Amino acid sequence: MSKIDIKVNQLTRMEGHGNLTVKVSNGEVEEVRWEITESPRFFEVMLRGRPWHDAHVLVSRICGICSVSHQLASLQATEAAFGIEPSEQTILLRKLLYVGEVIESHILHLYFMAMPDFLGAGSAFSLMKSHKDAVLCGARLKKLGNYVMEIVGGRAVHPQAATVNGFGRLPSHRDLLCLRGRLKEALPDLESTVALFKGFELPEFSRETEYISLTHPEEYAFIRGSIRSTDTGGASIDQYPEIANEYCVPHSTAKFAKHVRGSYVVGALARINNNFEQLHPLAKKAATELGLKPICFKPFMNNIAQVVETIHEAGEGIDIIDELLRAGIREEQISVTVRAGRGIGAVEAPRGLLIHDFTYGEKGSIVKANCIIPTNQNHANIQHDLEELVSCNLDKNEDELRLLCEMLVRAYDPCISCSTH
Amino acid sequence: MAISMKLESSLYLPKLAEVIKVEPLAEKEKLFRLRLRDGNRLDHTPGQFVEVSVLGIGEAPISMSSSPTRDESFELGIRVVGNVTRALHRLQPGDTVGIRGPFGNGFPVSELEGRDLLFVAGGIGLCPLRSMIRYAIDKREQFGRIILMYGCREPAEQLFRGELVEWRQRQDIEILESVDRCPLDAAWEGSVGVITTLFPQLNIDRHRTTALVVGPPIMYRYVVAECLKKGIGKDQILLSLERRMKCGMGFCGHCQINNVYVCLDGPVFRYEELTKLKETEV
Amino acid sequence: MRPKVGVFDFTCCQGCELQILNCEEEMPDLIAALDIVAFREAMTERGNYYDIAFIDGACSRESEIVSLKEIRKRAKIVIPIGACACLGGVNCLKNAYPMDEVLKAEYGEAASYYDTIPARPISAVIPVDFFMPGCPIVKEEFIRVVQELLAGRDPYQPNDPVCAECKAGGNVCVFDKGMTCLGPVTRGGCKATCVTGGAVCWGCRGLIDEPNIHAEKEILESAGLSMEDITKRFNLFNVCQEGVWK
Amino acid sequence: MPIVTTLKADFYSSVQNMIHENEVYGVKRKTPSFAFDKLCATQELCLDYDITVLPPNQYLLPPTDPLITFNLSPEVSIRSKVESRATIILGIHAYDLHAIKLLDAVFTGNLVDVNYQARRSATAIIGVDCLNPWLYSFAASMGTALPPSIFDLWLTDLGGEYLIEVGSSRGQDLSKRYLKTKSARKVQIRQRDKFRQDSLNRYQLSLDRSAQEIPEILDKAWKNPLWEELGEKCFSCGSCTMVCPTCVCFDVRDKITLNLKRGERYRLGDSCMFDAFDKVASGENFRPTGTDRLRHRLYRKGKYMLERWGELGCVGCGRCVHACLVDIASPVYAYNRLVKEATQWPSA
Ligand SMILES: Cc1cc2nc3c(=O)[nH]c(=O)nc-3n(C[C@H](O)[C@H](O)[C@H](O)COP(=O)(O)OP(=O)(O)OC[C@H]3O[C@@H](n4cnc5c(N)ncnc54)[C@H](O)[C@@H]3O)c2cc1C
Ligand code: SF4
Ligand code: SF4
Ligand code: SF4
Repeated sequence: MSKIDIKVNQLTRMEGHGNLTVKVSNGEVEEVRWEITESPRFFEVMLRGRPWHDAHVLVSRICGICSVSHQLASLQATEAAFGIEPSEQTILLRKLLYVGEVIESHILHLYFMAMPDFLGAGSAFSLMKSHKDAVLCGARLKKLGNYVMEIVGGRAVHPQAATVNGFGRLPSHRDLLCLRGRLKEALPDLESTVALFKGFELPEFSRETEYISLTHPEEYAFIRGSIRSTDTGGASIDQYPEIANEYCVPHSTAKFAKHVRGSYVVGALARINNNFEQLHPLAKKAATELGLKPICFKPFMNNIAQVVETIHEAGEGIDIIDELLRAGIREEQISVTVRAGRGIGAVEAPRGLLIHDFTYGEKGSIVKANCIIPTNQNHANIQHDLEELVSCNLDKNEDELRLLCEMLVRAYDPCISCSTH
Repeated sequence: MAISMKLESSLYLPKLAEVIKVEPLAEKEKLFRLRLRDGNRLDHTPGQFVEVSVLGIGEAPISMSSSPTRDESFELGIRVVGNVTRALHRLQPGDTVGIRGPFGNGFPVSELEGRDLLFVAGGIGLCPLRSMIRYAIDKREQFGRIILMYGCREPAEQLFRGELVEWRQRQDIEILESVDRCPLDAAWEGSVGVITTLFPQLNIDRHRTTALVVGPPIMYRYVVAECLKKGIGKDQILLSLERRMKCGMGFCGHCQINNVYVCLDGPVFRYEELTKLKETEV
Repeated sequence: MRPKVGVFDFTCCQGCELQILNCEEEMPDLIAALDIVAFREAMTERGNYYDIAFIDGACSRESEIVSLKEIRKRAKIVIPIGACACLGGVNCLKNAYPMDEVLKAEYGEAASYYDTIPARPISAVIPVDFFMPGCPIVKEEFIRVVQELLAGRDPYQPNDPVCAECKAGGNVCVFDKGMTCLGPVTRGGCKATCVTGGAVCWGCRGLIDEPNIHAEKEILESAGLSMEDITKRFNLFNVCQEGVWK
Repeated sequence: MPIVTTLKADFYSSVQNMIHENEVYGVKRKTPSFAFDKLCATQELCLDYDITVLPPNQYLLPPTDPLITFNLSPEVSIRSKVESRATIILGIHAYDLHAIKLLDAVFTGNLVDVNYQARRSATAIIGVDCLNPWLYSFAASMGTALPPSIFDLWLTDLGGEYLIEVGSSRGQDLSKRYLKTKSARKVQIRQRDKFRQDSLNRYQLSLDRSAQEIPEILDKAWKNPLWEELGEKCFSCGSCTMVCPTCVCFDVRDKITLNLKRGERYRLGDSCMFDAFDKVASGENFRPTGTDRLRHRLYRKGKYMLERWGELGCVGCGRCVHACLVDIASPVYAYNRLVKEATQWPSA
């Protein structure tokens, strides 16, 4: 193909607004551009002056899909600033809440955003006819994720129960038993998901880059831990500014980020690359079956990493509930003593490393806030991947190349409204 | 153990009725002729109302417009104001609606026998009154004079124009008509002005006359004052009230005025009763 | 004929669109009943004419004004969904500062690359036919509104304060637990989900038509909140209704 | 009907059996209050409580209650829908039972509401004397602190045991099936009467006149400035009516499936305190202000219901007193103020 002129205005099946431009003439790549047009909302500005008790309510609104991650990052930032250590029960419930979000978010991406590409359709709606079973399986799993968040958090989008140092409402023993049953029942659907994705042919593409995620000595890190890079090893979370190095590019309302190379990756694949050994046995088994092992430099495998993590979280969920039931759910006094200071909260959102950094004044209102969003950290790497993907696929026609590029972007499961918070 | 009973005695269960004819009355009003699917008569008293359902949209209380003296079908004159009435206006002959009732007290028909009837209708108020007017016409010999005072905003808003023509031709009905305003191009022989401007022309025997008044709430105060001026007794001025209404049976509480329920104790009230209610300033 | 439906997003977190996708159980029936011709978050296909356009998100850029006007031209019924679209929502918190300052705070030196205007609800830009508030919208309400539109009636708009459903749902009022709440002046219809879920009412559904603001201020003050606290509280979702508050 | 006793420990194990075989709604802790809820285990039951957040009416008039179902396609058909299941309400206080007596009058009087009636007749009522009344309750002065005789079983806590009065043959059956009883001794009955008498003296709120005088007081109070004074603060939030055991008003709505083939008509709780309760299509609102609505509610409680159904519309539970965030809903406060001011203001 000598001349290619791809311009995708507002990429679909993706959270947020992004454009894609690819220009090739005479077999030479002229331009490859990943552009973010999302309207910025200026959360760091909005956070100024917010009282501690509703900061997490506000930042939750950064993202409808990963509202739990934003809540937990901000709750932990506030707790760190006030020197609060939440109880074991609170941590377990937060993990459980997280199980819901990871399942919901990954399944939403896998079935409703990515799958239509593999089956040559425009949307899961249109797959209702040809692949009804798969769509319904996806819907059931998504509902399960939502159900977990409803039971633990109050509702699926912007759950309300989690507060600084505790939960405003606790699930009952009966709720948890019920939830455990639902997680167990979902195992066959998860197996079908493995089989389904095993059957999809992922584009062959690999590019060596850096993978960054949280890591924790005792667990597959989601809601706590320190930073780890496949290139440079460990770092504490307060070193995040040296890791993320955010910078602006004129064509993107979202910031880009880079570490030791020109770009790095966060997200499911980064976590698996860093913490593979800590995966739940069920998830490890699925990983083997799907041919995923660290270190994997294939961006399309992020889809597979999401399948594996979904299974990990379902398994974890059951274990967490067992632990909660063993100890018995107790009403806890939620006490908060306000003090001035700075606190950093770091979690692994479904799409990767998320950091909230709050500085509080004397009266418990925020004076300064900074949020580092997963997708921001991926933008530069998406750009670099696209450049290489285009240059090694110049034999494809325009439509094929467009689809390939779109699939690549989608594989990152970018959350653009988040990244342009 | 869940028992799900299907009780046919439920007061909330409408009967099915078929639309047999739809006739436009004015821009926002249509007349519907209906018949119960089971072939039974409704057997209502003029002044009573039914709850009409458009299934899936809701129910609305609508006065009977027809007289029980005719065949088993019945008529409802309906103005479009909201959801149920809009849905009703979409109906075609052959369509089905639900009917509960008749509800309410209606006009005290036997008490009215032998008396002169002064009907005062404002706008849509003619719909409920028509039921009594036609009843009186059908049993003409049982009543004294029949006078109809009918006020609308504009000539084009007059309802039942065909029937009005008929009634005007009859010797045994007196008709006084007014419109609030009359566009220059409209043919109009009646008075121009609010309905109360018709009263000076009115000659009645105050002892023999009962006034039956239906119209918008603001009309009542002025019309009642005129009736009183004419010397009609407080207990001989009958008014039909509109209130929000859901069940039609005194359960739902919406139509309550002090301690009376419009659906059970009304909708027809004597002015005398209303003077005792603190919440109606008629 | 199935009505053609478009779902559009502007300045927001897209949680309301996610709520639509969260109608997992009803999805087959929804798809059968509606001809969804535009829904960027979930599909690639796109149509150009809409019987119903659901709009998620506030308006905060000049380019969005243009797109909104275009949608209005192509749609019979326009329904903003969510706090951002109905009220401006949290986005309006930035309106307290001059826009160039806002840009600078976020982008520093690079501020000049970007543009932003004070955030505003959709109804401030184009006429709308109904609104479905909430942050996020309530799934059940979305389904109900669709059902009512399909059945051919104006959707029912709740106008009773959140307290009513809160009390009817058997919640212990948060004022009894030493917390404060915007429930008495906030439009219900959410089954007081935030109180039920362990928090307080933040006012995400906006004010009822005739809120007793004076009384609300009084109870917040007697619960120990300063006027500044009260304003902050109220502003979380309702900056654009600030006039009413003060 | 017999009066018996049972040891508390025995009673609680009987409750366990009752729960096994029946749908039992009992009083549970709901910090910092109590609430009726489905009982799963006997340990959840709290019979020594002061008030529940909501009255047990929800089991007789559920918040949403289907009335009819209909099919629109292929053919139009309508059926009434009545949902009821055999239920036991365990732990009801006397004032709430008085309220049920009023509901009976409303819904099973001249016109019978089958939806209510079906549930009512499927519901067994086991009550308990409230020996430690709630701070906001004024049931003693409303004459509702002792049970009307429409219960199936009635308990009084005598310390180590419950004295149980059997009130109906259904109560008799329940007692036979589940309880281990002995007949009560005279001294125990005397003890109950003393406990009851003591409890009456423990109410902190009370009417300054007898409850029977309320209608008369209200007759002279229509134009009293009190209504305005209170009404101005009203949120029109309906909280006072949502928690009230005698509030019965409802709205009716239709629901239809997405394919427009089937649907349901249901009622749901409404409130005369809502702004649009009396609004009609022409835009007229017959009680447009908080003042009008507040006055209507307190007249309904203190006069209209009595005149129509033979029972006062307020049983003095005190829930609305506490539920109202601006402290204006209290019937006892309003009626007492009117008594005080009766001489100062011209009657209407
Ligand atoms: C005894 C009786 C007899 C009647 N007889 C007749 C008759 O013969 N003919 C006739 O045409 N009408 C009659 N009516 C009036 C008729 O019942 C109403 O017009 C009808 O119920 C309107 O129903 P709807 O569903 O069409 O309107 P709705 O959709 O209920 O409402 C119509 C309008 O009312 C307003 N509205 C409704 N609910 C609310 C709310 N909650 N808050 C704010 N505004 C609201 C809206 O502005 C709306 O446009 C009678 C009424 C009564 C009580
Ligand atoms: S918690 Fe809030 S919404 Fe609920 S009753 Fe109290 S004030 Fe109203
Ligand atoms: S009016 Fe108030 S005190 Fe009286 S019964 Fe109702 S809630 Fe209880
Ligand atoms: S009286 Fe109080 S509880 Fe009742 S509606 Fe008014 S403010 Fe709400």
